[in-house]
Amino acid sequence: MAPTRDEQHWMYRNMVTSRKFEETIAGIYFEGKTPVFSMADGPIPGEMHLSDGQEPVAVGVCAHLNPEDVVTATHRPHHQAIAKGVDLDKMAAEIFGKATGLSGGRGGHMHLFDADVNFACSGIIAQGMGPAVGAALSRKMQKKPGVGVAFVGEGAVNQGGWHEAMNLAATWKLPFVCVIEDNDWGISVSKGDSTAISNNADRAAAYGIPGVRVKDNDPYAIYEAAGEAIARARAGEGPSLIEVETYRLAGHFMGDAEGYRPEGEKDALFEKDPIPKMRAKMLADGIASEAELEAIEAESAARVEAAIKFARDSADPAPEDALTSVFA
Amino acid sequence: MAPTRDEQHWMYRNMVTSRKFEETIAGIYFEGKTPVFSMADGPIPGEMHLSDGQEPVAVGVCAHLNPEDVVTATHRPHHQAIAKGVDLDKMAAEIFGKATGLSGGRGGHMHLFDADVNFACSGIIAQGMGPAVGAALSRKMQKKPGVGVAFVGEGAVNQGGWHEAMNLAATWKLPFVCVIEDNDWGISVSKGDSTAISNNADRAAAYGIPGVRVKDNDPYAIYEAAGEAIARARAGEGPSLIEVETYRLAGHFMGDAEGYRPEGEKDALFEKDPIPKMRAKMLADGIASEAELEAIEAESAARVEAAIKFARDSADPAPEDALTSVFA
Amino acid sequence: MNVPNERKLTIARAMAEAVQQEMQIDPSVFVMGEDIGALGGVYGNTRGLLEEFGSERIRDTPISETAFIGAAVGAAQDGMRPVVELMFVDFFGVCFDAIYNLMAKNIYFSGGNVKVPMVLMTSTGGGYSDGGQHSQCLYGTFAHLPGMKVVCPSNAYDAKGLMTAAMRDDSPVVYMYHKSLQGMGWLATEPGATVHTPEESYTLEIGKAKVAREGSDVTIVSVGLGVHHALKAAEQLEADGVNAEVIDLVSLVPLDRDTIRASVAKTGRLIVVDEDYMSYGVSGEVIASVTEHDISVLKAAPKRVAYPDVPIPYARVMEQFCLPNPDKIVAAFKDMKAA
Amino acid sequence: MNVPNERKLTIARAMAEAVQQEMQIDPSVFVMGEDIGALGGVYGNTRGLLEEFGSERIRDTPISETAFIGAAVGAAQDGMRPVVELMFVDFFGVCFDAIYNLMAKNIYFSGGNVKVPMVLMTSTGGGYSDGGQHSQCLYGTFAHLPGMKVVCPSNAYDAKGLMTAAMRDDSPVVYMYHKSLQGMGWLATEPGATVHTPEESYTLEIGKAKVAREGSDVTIVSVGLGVHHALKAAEQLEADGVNAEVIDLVSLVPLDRDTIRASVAKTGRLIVVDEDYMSYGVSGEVIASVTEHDISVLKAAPKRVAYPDVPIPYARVMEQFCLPNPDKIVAAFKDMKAA
Ligand SMILES: Cc1ncc(C[n+]2csc(CCOP(=O)(O)OP(=O)(O)O)c2C)c(N)n1
Ligand SMILES: Cc1ncc(C[n+]2csc(CCOP(=O)(O)OP(=O)(O)O)c2C)c(N)n1
Ligand SMILES: [Mg+2]
Ligand SMILES: [Mg+2]
Repeated sequence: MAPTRDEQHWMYRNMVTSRKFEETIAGIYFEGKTPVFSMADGPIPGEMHLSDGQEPVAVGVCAHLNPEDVVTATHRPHHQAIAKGVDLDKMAAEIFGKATGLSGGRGGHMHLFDADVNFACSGIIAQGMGPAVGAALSRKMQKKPGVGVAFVGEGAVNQGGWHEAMNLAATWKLPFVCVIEDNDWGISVSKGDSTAISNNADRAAAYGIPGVRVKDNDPYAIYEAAGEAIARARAGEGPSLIEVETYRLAGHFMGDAEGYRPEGEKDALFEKDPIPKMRAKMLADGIASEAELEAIEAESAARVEAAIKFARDSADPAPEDALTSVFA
Repeated sequence: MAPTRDEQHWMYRNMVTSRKFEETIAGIYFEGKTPVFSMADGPIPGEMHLSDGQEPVAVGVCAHLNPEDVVTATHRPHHQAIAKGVDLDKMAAEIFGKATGLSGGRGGHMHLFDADVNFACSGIIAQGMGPAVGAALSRKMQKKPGVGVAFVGEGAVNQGGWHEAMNLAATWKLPFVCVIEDNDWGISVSKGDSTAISNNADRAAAYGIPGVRVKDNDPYAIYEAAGEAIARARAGEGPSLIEVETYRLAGHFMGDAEGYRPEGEKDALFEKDPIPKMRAKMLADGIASEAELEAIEAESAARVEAAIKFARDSADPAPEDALTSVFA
Repeated sequence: MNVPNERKLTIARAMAEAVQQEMQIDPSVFVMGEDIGALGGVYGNTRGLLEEFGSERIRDTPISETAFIGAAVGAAQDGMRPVVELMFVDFFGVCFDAIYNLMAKNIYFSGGNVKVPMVLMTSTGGGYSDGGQHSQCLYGTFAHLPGMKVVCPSNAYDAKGLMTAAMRDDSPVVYMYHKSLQGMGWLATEPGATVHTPEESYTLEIGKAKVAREGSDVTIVSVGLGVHHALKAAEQLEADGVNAEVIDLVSLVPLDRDTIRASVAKTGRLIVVDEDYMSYGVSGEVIASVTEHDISVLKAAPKRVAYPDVPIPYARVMEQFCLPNPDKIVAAFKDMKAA
Repeated sequence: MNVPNERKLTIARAMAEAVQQEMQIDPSVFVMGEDIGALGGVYGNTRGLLEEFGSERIRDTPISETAFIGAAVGAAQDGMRPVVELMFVDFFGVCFDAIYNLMAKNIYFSGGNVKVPMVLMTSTGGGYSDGGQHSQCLYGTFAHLPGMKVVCPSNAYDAKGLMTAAMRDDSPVVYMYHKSLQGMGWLATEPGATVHTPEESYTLEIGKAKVAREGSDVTIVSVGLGVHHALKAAEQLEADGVNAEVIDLVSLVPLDRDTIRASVAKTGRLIVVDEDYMSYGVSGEVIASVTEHDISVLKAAPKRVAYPDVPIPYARVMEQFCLPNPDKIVAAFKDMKAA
């Protein structure tokens, strides 16, 4: 199953938007944090986990999803949020801690919640699993359409909650898909040093469900694997597991010196940057013209710029609003 | 690898001792709890989880262990404690809540600790896993002999802590063995209703280690599987997983009406009682004479009787000693 | 109390009835947990529900508390109203992230864009020699962390009304029920917990304490089983001519500080009774809530009768030595007078 | 304070030095945790150790807190002295059973037949917009549950001595270090935390509070970063002629109630400063510990400056609104005088 022309345009557009968004955020992040890097300062304080390089996973999966489908993401959620259709203005404003943000500044970049498109996050490793499985249960019980998709990192697969949720989804045959973004690192610890086997898709055997590993960050292969898994889920045939080999082009978070990376690793990764690769392929396959791609890129840049402007122009929340929205 | 004549005698002796011990405990447990069953009353208050029927697992595994090896058990620990060589007097006294008990009455039947033979328990499902893995790590780091063995129920395999510990042991190639007692029930929930696959030994694939399922509660087959796993561990080849099909002849705990069991299940189980089966086999194989078996049975009964007498005759702890031994 | 057409229920039965009635009118309510189906809950609070509602809505789970509580959060955010059971509160350590970082915080993190209408019910308490991992109360542990309401009924009337209120609340409610009040035959039940309980559905406002007994000489504040200890102590004190007021907190979050303060303002004396560990818990909070407000009303230093800061021992004599009881409350009052 | 041959260390460096020195003399000490190897700990407290001791003894783990903390318990019972790191205290919810039901209780359950000599070190605190799952203190949560000692240094001198004492203790010690005291370049560090720290190994007795500043008009009790807020408030108050005494608890378990009570007996006034959530936590416990002992010494109702009972918001203005600071302490004192 290959993505249609329109889907490829959509995928490319979202990859570019995500990359552009993060490049812009990265630039702004350092405002107020020089000459000495200080996490607390500047218009965007706190930890910042970028997803540069991992965009293919988000778009390859979300190409199959509707707003009604439920996605849970992690501490590294921007690419997924964008591909799931989270309101970019409100998302940017949230990252700036503004009153117009998705949650009025209460959440921040690790806690993006957009009920309109059923998107949520947790900053605790693997803890998006339960809620996505629960959404799948809810749909099954209500006989309503919709699948639950949890994105996790390869490091999360060694967390107990991951295992429990996989077993629950499989036992109850829920419309659920777990997508593992294997960027080979959990902060500074490599997959090889933390995981007993090299292919987490093999762990599907522990739950009697299909498991697929997608190589080399390929958006087309991701699209295909996700398409099958999501179709299976929609057809009531139960959950699936997908692991994607992807690349973290940046540090774990901004400010990470990455001293733990073997020499040359980063350079090799940059050569595999998925965005120019997809661009070249679309051109080569005649799926898009140079002009179309440039238009997509310009539109994406404009979209991001507008969102950032919205965020910058928005007011800070009232400090005392910290005390509201604790209960519904 | 078959058990030697001596080992078979040892196995039979420990099975009989465990059964006799639990039958005696079961009788005493109802003292003071009639006509209305009241858990708080009598010489043995609190929950009581018996292991009748599961003795083959304990003896088949512990036949390969020395006092220096480390075993962690669960809320259902008597058969394992006995097979591991826990002091029976002190264990009985602990169950009676006496000052002479293993921990002076602080622990009770779910918290049997005997440092002399490296035996410990936890009443929280799957939480014996970490400590057994940690003991294995300790031996590896200290270059001292000894393996860590964790016994868990089949219900525990769906607990996150189980998964984490398996991965840790496999990643670090520790001298560790996990033995699953599959009695098909976690209280009232059957394995089929809680576990996505029927054979938990298949979950070994998630950790790249050997996994074996032993059928029909067979002490000889358990002995063989455990022997291989423990030899592997001792040889520095890493952990293994064993699941044993076993039978819980009693309720989950004493007082359990077992209304959830399908009709006839219990009767069928009693016909498969492993103790008469092993007895018959030893006789048929010429491994033991009727007189030898009777002697073992009489000695076991006497041993149990002495332990119970020791427990009954011991003094209660001083109430205020509840406040001691919080810190080392 | 004698009521015409008295209809005494145990707390277990009252809880099950509240859930049953709500499930009849609200299809989004369902129950998940270990042994809540065929077994009807280890503490009887889902008995009969499987027969009426079937195994889709009365859903036995694997022993996977993180997964099913996390799933309840996801289902709650998706329009369902799950009632989940953590069989013993002591087990919170295997799944607390799903409780305090997801269930309790997702409303806030979303700025109110998602609701998390779920009930987490869990059993508390010891006194029957179940050892240190099956006898704790942990009231303070749950009440300390923001984002969840925490209730704890002392009798069947409150139990039913609180459960119905909890299921209708759009925020997460932790519903802590004490095993010794539950009315299971095999666990001695405090008779005072089994009271008249109307058949029809009703709610109790979450966050309101109750004056369980009026008095003028000392205020005894407690929750759950402790309320019954307090009432018994009050009777003993009455024989000595002392008139004790007993406050049943009913809800730990929100905490009804006004009711506590008003009572102490009247009596001038405060004893807090708590089966949870003494330090950094309920007893300290209640005392601080009174004293930070106004120390001038106090005629004597407040006292606590709480569980000492030790793990819960198995042996009966040791456990009973540690537990609060009416005699200890009376003794605390006498100390207070003597001081 | 000016010391000859002053040797100022950050807390991070002091912690690492303590571990390094102990590992040099005791082969049973080792370190386990996430990113404690090549990265040297997210908060720098294991920096340099991998190079000296290698990856067997400085052991990066999978993201499996339940497994590796549980494993530390097993290793500790087997003769090792593990130092394990829970990267952020906020993550306790995924592994608390291993902490409070195993680590904290196995000595008791065994009647003292096993020892559990391990240190669980974990970072606390907010103030840098890390959001509601990465900014908590949870002091009260840990201190409430029996069986573990809980310490929290406010400066490098104490940090080193406490760490060495913790590693030599045969009981489990939870070592909570505040991120804003740590001395990482990328997190603003309170300068008062970086103090003279002797090179040679030494221990600090666990369970003793310190008088961080002597005074006669009011006692301000705090722990960790709060001690520095208190010291700053004391300076502001001094300008108004008010002489504040500051108590640094250093250890939450055991809690040195005598030192607190002696100070309040002298000053007659008590303010507790706590970055943990207000209710059912440290602030209530300290107030109750004083008032249950003797209310006659109090000239005014005690006050608390604590984190409100809400999840921690991301936006800077909101977070700062919630956090304790010197101005709030001064205001609390003024309220107290006005009342
Ligand atoms: C339970 C828990 N443990 C540790 C952390 C700290 N932490 C944040 S991100 C991270 C690495 C996650 O690795 P992975 O799952 O592979 O995701 P990636 O960062 O590579 O996207 C860790 C350990 C956490 N947030 N939650
Ligand atoms: C984390 C946790 N959840 C639930 C329980 C309650 N519980 C005690 S025993 C048990 C069933 C265990 O089943 P299994 O692991 O198969 O062991 P078995 O009882 O069959 O020996 C349960 C759910 C517990 N002790 N710990
Ligand atoms: Mg990763
Ligand atoms: Mg079982």
